Amino acid sequence: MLQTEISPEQIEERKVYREMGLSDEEYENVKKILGRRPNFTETGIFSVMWSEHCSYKTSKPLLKKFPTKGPHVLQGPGEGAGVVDIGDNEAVVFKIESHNHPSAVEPYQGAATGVGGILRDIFSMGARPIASLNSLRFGNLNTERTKYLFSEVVSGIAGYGNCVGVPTVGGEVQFDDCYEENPLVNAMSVGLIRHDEIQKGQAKGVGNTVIYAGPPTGRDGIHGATFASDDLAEDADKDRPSVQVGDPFMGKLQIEACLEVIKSDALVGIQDMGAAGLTSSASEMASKAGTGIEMNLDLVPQREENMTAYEMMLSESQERMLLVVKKGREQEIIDVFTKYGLKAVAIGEVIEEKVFRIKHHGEVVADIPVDALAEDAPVYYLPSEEPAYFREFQKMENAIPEVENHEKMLRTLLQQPTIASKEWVYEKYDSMVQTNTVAGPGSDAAVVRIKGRDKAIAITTDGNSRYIYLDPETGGKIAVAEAARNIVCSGATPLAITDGLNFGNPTNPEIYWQMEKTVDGMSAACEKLQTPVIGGNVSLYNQSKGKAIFPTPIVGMVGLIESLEHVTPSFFQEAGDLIYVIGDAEAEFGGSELQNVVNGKYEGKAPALDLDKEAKRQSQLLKAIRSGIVVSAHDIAEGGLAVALAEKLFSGKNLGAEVELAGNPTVELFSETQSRFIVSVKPENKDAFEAIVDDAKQIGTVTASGELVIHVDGEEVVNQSAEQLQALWKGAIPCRLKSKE
Amino acid sequence: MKKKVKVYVSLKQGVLDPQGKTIESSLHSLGFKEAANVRVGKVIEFEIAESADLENQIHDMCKKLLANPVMEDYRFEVEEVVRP
Amino acid sequence: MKKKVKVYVSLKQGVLDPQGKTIESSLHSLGFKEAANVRVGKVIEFEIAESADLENQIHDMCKKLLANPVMEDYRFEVEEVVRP
Amino acid sequence: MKFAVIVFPGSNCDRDMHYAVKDVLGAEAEFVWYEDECDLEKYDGILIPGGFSYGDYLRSGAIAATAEIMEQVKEQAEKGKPVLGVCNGFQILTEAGLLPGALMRNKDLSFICRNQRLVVENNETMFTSQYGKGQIVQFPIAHGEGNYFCDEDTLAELKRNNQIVFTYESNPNGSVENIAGIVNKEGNVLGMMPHPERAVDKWLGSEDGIRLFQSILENWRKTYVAN
Ligand SMILES: Nc1ncnc2c1ncn2[C@@H]1O[C@H](COP(=O)(O)OP(=O)(O)O)[C@@H](O)[C@H]1O
Ligand SMILES: [Mg+2]
Repeated sequence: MLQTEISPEQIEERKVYREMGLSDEEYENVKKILGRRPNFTETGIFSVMWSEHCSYKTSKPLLKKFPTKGPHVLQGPGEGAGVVDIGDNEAVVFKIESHNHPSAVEPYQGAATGVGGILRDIFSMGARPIASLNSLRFGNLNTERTKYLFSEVVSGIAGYGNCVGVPTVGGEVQFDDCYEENPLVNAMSVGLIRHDEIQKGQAKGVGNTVIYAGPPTGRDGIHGATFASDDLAEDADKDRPSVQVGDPFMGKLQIEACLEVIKSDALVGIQDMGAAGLTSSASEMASKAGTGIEMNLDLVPQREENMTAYEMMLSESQERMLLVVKKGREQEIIDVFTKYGLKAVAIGEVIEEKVFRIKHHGEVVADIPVDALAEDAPVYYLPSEEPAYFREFQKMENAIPEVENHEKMLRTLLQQPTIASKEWVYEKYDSMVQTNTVAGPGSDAAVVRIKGRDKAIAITTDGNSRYIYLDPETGGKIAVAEAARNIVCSGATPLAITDGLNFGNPTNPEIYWQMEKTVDGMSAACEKLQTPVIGGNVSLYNQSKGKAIFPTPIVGMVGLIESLEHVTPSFFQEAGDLIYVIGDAEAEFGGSELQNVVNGKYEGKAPALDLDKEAKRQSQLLKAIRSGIVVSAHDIAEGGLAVALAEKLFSGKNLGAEVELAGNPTVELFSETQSRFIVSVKPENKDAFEAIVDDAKQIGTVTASGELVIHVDGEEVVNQSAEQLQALWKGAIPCRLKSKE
Repeated sequence: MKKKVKVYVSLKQGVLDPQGKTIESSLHSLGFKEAANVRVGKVIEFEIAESADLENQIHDMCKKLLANPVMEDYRFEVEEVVRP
Repeated sequence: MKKKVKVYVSLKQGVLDPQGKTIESSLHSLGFKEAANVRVGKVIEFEIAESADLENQIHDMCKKLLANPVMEDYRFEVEEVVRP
Repeated sequence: MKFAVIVFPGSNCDRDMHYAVKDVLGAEAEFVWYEDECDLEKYDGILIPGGFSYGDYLRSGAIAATAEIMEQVKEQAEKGKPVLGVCNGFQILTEAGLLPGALMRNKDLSFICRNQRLVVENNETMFTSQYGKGQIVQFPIAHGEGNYFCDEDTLAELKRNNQIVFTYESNPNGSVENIAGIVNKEGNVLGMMPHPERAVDKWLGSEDGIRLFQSILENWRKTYVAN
């Protein structure tokens, strides 16, 4: 272990910097910047700040490709979280963040601290968090380990989110073998703010005081940031002592204290201590303001004895904030934290010289030019190479999987964990606290109203990695388009996205190629659908034993519902309503749930996506919703039309549907052709609806029978009680969790 | 013969115990100002038939289920069952 | 002199212990089929200065905060603090 | 009528409760931070909201129950003022001894959040007079420790005095006799796990909770304003 401090010379000789995550070249660069050899603490500081997690050194060139501007964008990437205008001097702040590696090691705490971390990004902007979502990926629930990871992650999210009183209103869970060793835990949070209260994490004003607020610093998560940028060690046990423990009770008090503090004009800047704790928060605040910071570590509250400067600078103890406060007015701020039982102490000041200077026991233990850490971090342009598998897949014809009994297949599909009801998950989340949840988990997008106004926001997370694996560019487009479909179905105009990019090891050219193509596809869709990227997160090295996860970008999208009257449910509402499907099915099964069930693998081409068609259908559907003639709307996703139809009946209203289709039954029922919707409309609005939406075709009616009946070319292929289908769909995940290996 | 097993599970040294901290400050406000280093752990008690490798079995249970090796330590005691 | 106090809080006999039941069935599915009557309790450990009425103080803490007499019993041990 | 909404560290339904009585019901309501110098005498009713006071550490409600402000709550309760504790508020009231019994971990150990149908068992309290006896209402529940427990004598007494106010139509958490909410013997302290303040307008899926607050208001008016 790197316990006792070794000398700068030894660090160089023994190449200790390598263990900390710096390459030889980076180390030489550090020497050049400092004009001397870095000491132990400084080496640690550089290594975390230049880790992928903090510096985005390999992903930066890709992130530049994202469109980031738009009429609603008040703050794009660069601050803790992005900000989007929703009118009435109000804005929403949102961001997604991954906590994959910590969750693989300690799933409960990993997930809990993931939620805590993203919440801090939101309220440190000055916004009250109003909703959380999470996007999860696990192996196929057939090993005890996977079941354990799954249930602990869910409990961790619930444990933190429920306690802090922010409703968890949505999210998604998908299961595929590639996540067996590398589960993904991406947490998103959304806050509400007034334009004039938006905070910046800046250390402005020479002479101003730097204040540390929150629980004392322990040795938790030391090297968490570099850890998150490494291949997950095959023997995860060795990483275990660095587990960070979340304290949601403290987190809740921190939210209230910070929201009170931002009302004070004594506050200059505020930032959370996330990855790389004190190091990144302080150096970033100074770098953004063009100032320097000097801190005395003796003043930092400490939970453990004899902590070294290195440990304190790198600790990732949770629920801590860093503030810059006008000189002479520290007490006002400290009093607010004290009221909430939180410790706040002055630990340093803003200085003119643009350096990051740390003192400990009366000695200077780090003296580093500020920009060297944040702005001058290395950037790598990695080689990229089209993988052979991709070429193979592109050559394949669109084959239709063999289905003998369509009704039986529908039942099977409804029980696939990725399609099955996630009630087991979301009933553990308080989705209703704050009393704004108009549509909670279980609907296409969550709808959260803005109290006191006739408007709401719609929020979703999406990212079907199977398509992206087959074809990252098309899959990247689909991920954004699918999120937008969900937003539109709920009655909202898509505004912007945050993205969580989860990939394998970028130094593998084929993985880098996946990243590149994914970002290209996402960017194209964002341009077309007018949803700029206002922030996000990158998580790399999601692989173990040389096997990478499917490329998995998660799209977190927010939309605006201009009047509560436009809120549209996804379920059928009343017997007699006409059922429309928008868009035709093609023989597209690459990456589909059916392909997986029948062939046991994903291969071939991903479904095609025509962005023009997508945009047109979305805007027409939205127009129809806004004119008040759409009773319910749902997008067609995994499992195709048949699954989507069944889902539209799972509201407990005892409705049924009679549907007539024509063509190949397997294609009609289970194809995953993109840009499709199922909509219900009152008979009297038939003409009005058809006049607005071009590609809509009436396929049947909602009935009171409680049966789902589907004919293809006049032949009955499905006749099932909706209640029974719902029971299968609901029971699937609990049943898998109970069954033995 | 039945044995009574008591497994004590506690957080590892250095792992934050938010619950302990909160109880500590509550004890302080109740006037017990001297109470320090409050930590909260679990005891899991059960009965089991005596066997030659009982101790190994218990270690096994602890590792697989009762304690989380990432954050927790455990120890245990085995006693005779005394029926009242 | 410092003392180390360990307070054990357990559910009263007769009060159903859902956590114990769950652990019991997990132990069974892990193959430890013999484990029976699993009960889960809490241990609250802390340090406190020695005093003449320490025992009374601890009873007081338990009654006021650490245990809920409606459903829980408590007992405690007081030891010397041994510094490593 | 003026309500106090008591806020403990970790309360998180305080704003929802305030919104329900002030914005929806139209009564007066103020937040009272647990440590503030405050005379609860000036309020006509006391609301203890849900959430996770003190993180639910040790036992839910246990630490908040020891706060000094609870002494004042007891005094006001003794004067016959309405005191309503919802969810964590119910847990605090039992821990503080204002209501009998205790709330244990849910039978299946997990937190449950969903809409739940309840039966109004007693509509003769100052909290439920606007409901019919046996009426089915729908309130959300959201708790991990809502499993109501009491010994047999206490249960017999609850029944004898008609103190069981709400029961679950189907039991979500293992509570004795499906108990969802009880009043004290005097009838002016109600504790319940389900959240009436989350069922106060159509956008939230149920408006059944409003009548609970209206009942309090009406009964207060009858007692103090009418004559
Ligand atoms: N995938 C991405 N797409 C767009 N912006 C990104 C992405 N990843 C990170 N960013 C932006 O880069 C900035 C720095 O991110 P990060 O270091 O993760 O913030 P934090 O310190 O809050 O974790 C943020 O503004 C973030 O939104
Ligand atoms: Mg941040």
